[in-house]
Amino acid sequence: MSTANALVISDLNVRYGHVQALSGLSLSVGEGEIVAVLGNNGAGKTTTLATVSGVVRAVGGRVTAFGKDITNGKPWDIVGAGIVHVPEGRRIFSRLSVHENLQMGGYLVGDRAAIARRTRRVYELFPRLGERRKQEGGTLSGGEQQMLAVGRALIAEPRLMMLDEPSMGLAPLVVKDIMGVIKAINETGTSVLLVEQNARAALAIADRAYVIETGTVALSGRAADLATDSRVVDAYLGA
Amino acid sequence: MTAPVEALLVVEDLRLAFGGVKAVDGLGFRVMDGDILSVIGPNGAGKTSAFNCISGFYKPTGGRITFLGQNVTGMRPSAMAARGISRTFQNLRLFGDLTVLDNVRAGMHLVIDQRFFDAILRTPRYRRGEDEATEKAHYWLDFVGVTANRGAQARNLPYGEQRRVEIARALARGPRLLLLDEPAAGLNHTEKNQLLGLLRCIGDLGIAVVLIEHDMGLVMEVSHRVVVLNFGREIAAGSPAEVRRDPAVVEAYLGAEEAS
Amino acid sequence: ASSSGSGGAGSSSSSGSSSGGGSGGASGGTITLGMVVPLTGSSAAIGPYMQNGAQLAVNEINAAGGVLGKQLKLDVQDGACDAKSAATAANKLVSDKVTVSVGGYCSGATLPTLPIFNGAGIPMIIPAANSDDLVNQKLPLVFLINGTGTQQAQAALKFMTKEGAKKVALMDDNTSYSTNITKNVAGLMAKAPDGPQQAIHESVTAGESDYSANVNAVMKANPDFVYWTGYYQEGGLIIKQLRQAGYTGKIMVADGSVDQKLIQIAGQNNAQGVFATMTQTPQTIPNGQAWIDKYKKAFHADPGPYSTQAYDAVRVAAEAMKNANSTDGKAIADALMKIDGFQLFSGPLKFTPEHTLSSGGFLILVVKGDAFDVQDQLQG
Amino acid sequence: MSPFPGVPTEQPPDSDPGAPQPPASAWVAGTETAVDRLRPKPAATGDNFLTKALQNRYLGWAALGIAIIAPFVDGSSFAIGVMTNALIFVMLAVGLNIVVGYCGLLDLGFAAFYAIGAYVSGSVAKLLEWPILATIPLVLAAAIVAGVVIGGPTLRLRSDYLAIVTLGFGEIIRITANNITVTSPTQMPIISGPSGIYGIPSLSFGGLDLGPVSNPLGSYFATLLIVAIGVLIASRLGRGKLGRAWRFIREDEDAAEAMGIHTYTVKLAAYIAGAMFGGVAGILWAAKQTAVSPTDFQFLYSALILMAVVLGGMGSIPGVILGAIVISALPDLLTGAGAWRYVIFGVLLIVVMIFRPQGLWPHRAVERVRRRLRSRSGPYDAEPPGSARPPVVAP
Amino acid sequence: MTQLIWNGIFIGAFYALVALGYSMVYGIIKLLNFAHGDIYMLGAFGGFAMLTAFGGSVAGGSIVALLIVLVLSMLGTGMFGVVLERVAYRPVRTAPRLNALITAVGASFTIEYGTSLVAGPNPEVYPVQLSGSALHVLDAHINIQQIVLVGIAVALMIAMNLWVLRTRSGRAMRAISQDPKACLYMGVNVDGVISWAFFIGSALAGAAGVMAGAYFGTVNFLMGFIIGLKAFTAAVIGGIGNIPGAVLGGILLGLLESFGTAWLGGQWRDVFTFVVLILLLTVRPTGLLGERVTERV
Ligand SMILES: Nc1ncnc2c1ncn2[C@@H]1O[C@H](COP(=O)(O)OP(=O)(O)OP(=O)(O)O)[C@@H](O)[C@H]1O
Ligand SMILES: Nc1ncnc2c1ncn2[C@@H]1O[C@H](COP(=O)(O)OP(=O)(O)OP(=O)(O)O)[C@@H](O)[C@H]1O
Ligand SMILES: [Mg+2]
Ligand SMILES: [Mg+2]
Repeated sequence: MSTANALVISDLNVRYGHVQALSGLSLSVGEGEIVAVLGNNGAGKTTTLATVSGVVRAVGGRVTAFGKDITNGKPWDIVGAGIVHVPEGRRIFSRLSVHENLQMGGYLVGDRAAIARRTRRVYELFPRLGERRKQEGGTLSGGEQQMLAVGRALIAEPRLMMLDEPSMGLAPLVVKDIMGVIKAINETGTSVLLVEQNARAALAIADRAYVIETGTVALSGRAADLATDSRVVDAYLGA
Repeated sequence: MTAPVEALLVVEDLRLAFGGVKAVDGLGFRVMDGDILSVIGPNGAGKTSAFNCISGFYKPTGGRITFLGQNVTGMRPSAMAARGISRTFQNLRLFGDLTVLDNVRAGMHLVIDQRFFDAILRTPRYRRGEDEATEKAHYWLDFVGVTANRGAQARNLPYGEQRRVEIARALARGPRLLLLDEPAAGLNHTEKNQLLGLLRCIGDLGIAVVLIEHDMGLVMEVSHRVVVLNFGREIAAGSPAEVRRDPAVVEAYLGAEEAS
Repeated sequence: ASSSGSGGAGSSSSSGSSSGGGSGGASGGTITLGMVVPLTGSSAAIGPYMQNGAQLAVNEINAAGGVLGKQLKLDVQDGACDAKSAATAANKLVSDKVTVSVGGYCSGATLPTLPIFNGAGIPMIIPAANSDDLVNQKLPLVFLINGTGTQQAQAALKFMTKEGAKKVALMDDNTSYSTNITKNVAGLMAKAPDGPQQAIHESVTAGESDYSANVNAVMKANPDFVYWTGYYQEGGLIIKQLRQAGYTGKIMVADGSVDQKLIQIAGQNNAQGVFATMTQTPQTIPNGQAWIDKYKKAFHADPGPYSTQAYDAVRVAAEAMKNANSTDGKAIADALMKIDGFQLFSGPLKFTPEHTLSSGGFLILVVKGDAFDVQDQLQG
Repeated sequence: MSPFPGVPTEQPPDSDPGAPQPPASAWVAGTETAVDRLRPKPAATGDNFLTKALQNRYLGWAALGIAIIAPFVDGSSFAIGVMTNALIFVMLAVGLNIVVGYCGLLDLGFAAFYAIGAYVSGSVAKLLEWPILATIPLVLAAAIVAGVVIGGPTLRLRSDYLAIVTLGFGEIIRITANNITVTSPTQMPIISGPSGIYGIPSLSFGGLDLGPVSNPLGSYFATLLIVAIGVLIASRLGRGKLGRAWRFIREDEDAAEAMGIHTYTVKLAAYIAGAMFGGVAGILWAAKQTAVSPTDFQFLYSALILMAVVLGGMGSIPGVILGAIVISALPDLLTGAGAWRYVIFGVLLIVVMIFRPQGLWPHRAVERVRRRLRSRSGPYDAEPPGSARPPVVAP
Repeated sequence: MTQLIWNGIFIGAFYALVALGYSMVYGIIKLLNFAHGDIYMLGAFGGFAMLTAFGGSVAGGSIVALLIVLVLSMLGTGMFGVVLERVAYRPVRTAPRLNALITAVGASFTIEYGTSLVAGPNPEVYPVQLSGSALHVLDAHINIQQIVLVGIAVALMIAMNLWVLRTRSGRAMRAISQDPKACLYMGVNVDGVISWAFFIGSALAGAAGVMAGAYFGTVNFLMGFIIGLKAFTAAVIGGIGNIPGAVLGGILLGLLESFGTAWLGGQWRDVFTFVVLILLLTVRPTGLLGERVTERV
């Protein structure tokens, strides 16, 4: 494992009005690593990713990506720096076709040929999308939309990919596929920060993992260790 | 071909096409009183679409839906609801700006006995109706275990609580048949367990439940019967144990791992 | 019904009234004249012309010692050519205890002010609105010193007949001022079957730029005379577009269109020879230029539509008060009825029993070069 | 046994009825849906003094008290005129609030109903020499018909398309009014095209003259009485079953439909109810002005009424009343400012919308949870209240 | 008949030009921009001010001068639109939609009466006017400058449509209209793109204003009001948010007015148009080209 860090979050504080969503959260993703983040509803997982993306403002702390301080940077600059976020709830452009949705993923990629190549690869990865390339995103089934959301992020060929609950609403087989895809992407050198409710699936592919509770890291360690930690098993995996 | 009397819902040869896409393609199944039936299948198999037909949101392009012995094919959603079909949505559809209590009162729209002038004149019937609605709303919220402030706006509730409110809202109508579309999505392990208990309780009330779900743990635990769809058609049906062993299901949906 | 300010303990006094509480607003050495004119809204351009005209008369009368030993004062409120604003403005003037109202421009906005002034015992001398509807209700204190629609229509028909018009296209902008004239012309023409006849009656929507559809409809009817009774802005456009569409017949406009801008908008070429039905203006009477110069000197602007009528309204009000030797509304109204031969721009004043001018004093102007010139005094 | 193992079915004892219930599990901490995060949030409703004061239930009576005392503070005809205008505008805004605020239907042609009310009452009262209040039943009937005619075919449209249809309807009514001339059998002009109707009788009641000029106080109080009744009805309508159904539709039409609400009928009901308020406001207007003309009902007025609703706070009766008073009285009071008046007015609108997006006096979003009406036990020990089984509407 | 059609097309081209910007702004942030017509008016006044400042010197080479003025006015109104968005609309972007509508009405008042304060309430006459000879085509009077104006409108329409459908930023605009937040995750500079949309929409309105001033010859501070409503109507007829729809809607509206006047007389014209519009919408609830929204539940 390389020593350089793709992402370092230190002592992050975020609040929504009166609600303190993150309080002193710190975590890091090494280059080439898959890091899983687990946590209850409302623990602050989504907020963490959104703050890295620059969509939510931090009131304290620092976010560093590939050695550069990106705290409260402009979202487009952050995407430009190679950090791509597959948001919670998929956020497909409902009136754009599947194909156009994928093109949007390559918004900051100047090279048309590269976009075309990567789009083809996404269609190979998710043949269902290939069949539906003309269909409007909003009319896809829940699972199809999730595939599209992941596919869209792939077009940008990010250096760091952050996924927020990518397995939500997916059939078991597809969960397996998606996890496989994430692993595969990772193997091409992309670092991954993976937020999941499906802890079992996430821990299976992750190198390390964090458990977040009420806006701060409660547990962290190697994925394999956490998968057998009794606290994690009780709360997130079940017997 | 006549349906046995006990069948609450009979779906026969249901078809729904969007342009070229055949979302539902000759689906048939039936739900008995007190049944907990799970509908599973790959993404895009047509599960939600079938629900939408049954609850009246889509007009089927073919086939027949019989509820309580009556042909209800193609009726509008409110008519379906009036006949006793309640549903929840795959993506939460709470009335976010309104209070939790109001959300549940929405479910009681058909039950509250109140006329136009009752509200204006504040008649005793109005007061009685309102009090009863509040009381029932609390009852159902207790039933599903909502612990948050019920006077608060629904959107300010945690996700899991919102899921429960949505179920309470659907129950408040006093349905004969409850359609739940992926109620466990986004819930964590503990919450899923709680949901499991809730589903059983609903079954105990004598309300038939049809459940779309991708979480096999939940499906296997709670369902009496399972119907498996692919490409808008049934590819298998039976008890959870039977379905889980069915090679077609394993291949199309579960994968070798889940089946074991 | 003249219980003005019955609940009026502590009225909200403003610009107009001074603090002393004498009856009829004639206290503290001033008599206040009220004026509701549009200062905002679609007719915002007209208000200042009228205000200045009235102010000029006030200045002159005050310089000559005022009325009944008191100075005149003008209280102008914005009616915005809108019923709600106009009613509010009228109420404001009533609260300000004005003695006479010398305003009123859009008929629609003026109608609801009539009962307010009349009920408060304040005589109205309406300078600019001309719809017959204003005097239809026969309110005792309401007087009109502008020629009425009927009178203008008569003048128009007289001139059309003179010009040998056969087929007349009537065009209005669907406001009450404008339709009042066209409807009257149409009625008169129907009664005289051997005179000019109506070929088409076309209404346009004010405030637009393109009237080619209306022009086209008019052209279809193949008229030899077009009479436009709306305002100058649309009038200019219509003249231009008529000519562009190849219309070669005669065109006449009503008093609301008599403005230099009409010629500019239509283009001098197109406007040449356009007639207008109009009351006397400074340009058409002897020593009129002197009046224009006075106006220019006082306000550094040219007089515009209804400047003269507003000027006259103030003078008539002063004259009536002087004759009545009172500021009581009823007395002023009686004095108004008795006036005979007081010289206005439009000629000697004499009210009919309907409270309108006995003679409208209309004449015909024609566009020559970049200005209107007298074509026909229509005497006899 | 509890439906959710691990969560006690018994709520914490309700010793403190009004208080928010203490979180029972860790995830109460979350306050937002995981799905839809882009929706605008109301500002945190801190329970500060002002908020509490504004939610006092006696406030309505206080407002009525102020309205009753006001003419004795300034009884000039100007002040009474401005106040009467404001009252009529309140009636309009409260009516439009049913359509826009409660039900969420964008209506840009509300002045049409105002016009119908004014024209029907004005012409009938003038022609038949009826007291103008006697035309109320006729006006209500006309408003209902108009509401059905325009709402019937178009209420299925989505918001902006509905907006243009209503705008068009408003213009159709205005232009038609502009183009019609009606004369009585005795040759008295009743409706005179662009000049509209004049000589309309003022308010009167059983021989009591309530004209704005002859009896300004009487006219004001009569208007106040009618508007107050209207406000009361509108606010009560907003609370019952129908009022809730409107709000459900505004929030999410599909979900409302799934609850068994026949959304189309309920929307039509909102439209008709709004129309009736507009119609009655028209009567008051005709009686106050004694002369109405088509220009009184231009698009601008529809826009102004809508502004009153939004500015005050959609769906909030006190807010809408405040908004109506501001929108109606502000231009009247700014008359001294000349052409600046609309510049000031425009800038004020923008500023309020930016700094107070939910309106001057927004609808209270939260509900006070009152003491339970009956003692309650776990769902499994007791039947659902009121019925042996969950009630099912017989098919 | 030919004349009726041509008249309709000609005025329709103006409506279309204004509707284009209207639809574009609507398309991206769902704002019914009631101030759009006033930007048209500002364009006309801007042109008037410049031509007056140049004085009579331009009277001779008027076409060139007009073109320069046109471009400058477009720049000016475009910038104005950007500033307006920044100051008045951006702060209410996340508020309920009606807020933005009210803000727009407020902006409209402010612009109209601000102009009236600066330039006076009187109509002004354009110092340079287009004048050309009339052609007779199939029985209709057609001016050269009419053809030029229609040509410009059509060219702008085609360019815009291509731009929105084919280019990256056009696609971004459509994406923003559906989910601005998701666009942030794609790396789209959302504020920037919205500013662009306002720039282009306002520039088009400004262009229409100058052309109207030069062709019709007169400008006044309320001239934007009616055309703003017409543009809104046109945009809706065509399917609001849809670029070719706006043009089609504009032309159709022009034709409806032309025929309505011919058949029923000018005073019933708008009744005719609106009745047809309402009938049309009951049959096609999303306008001529507006796609039907199949919303999933
Ligand atoms: N309005 C529509 N227009 C076009 N195609 C549609 C529409 N609605 C659904 N579909 C298609 O119909 C198919 C069935 O969709 P449906 O939502 O019923 O799937 P599902 O079984 O619920 O899947 P998931 O488990 O992913 O939610 C999908 O391929 C979807 O793309
Ligand atoms: N826009 C917002 N306004 C107010 N509070 C918010 C907002 N977004 C999130 N929160 C609050 O911030 C906290 C963290 O929320 P976040 O969405 O990050 O949790 P999460 O771990 O992603 O939960 P989930 O598993 O439900 O997705 C929660 O308490 C949530 O209620
Ligand atoms: Mg989350
Ligand atoms: Mg589904």
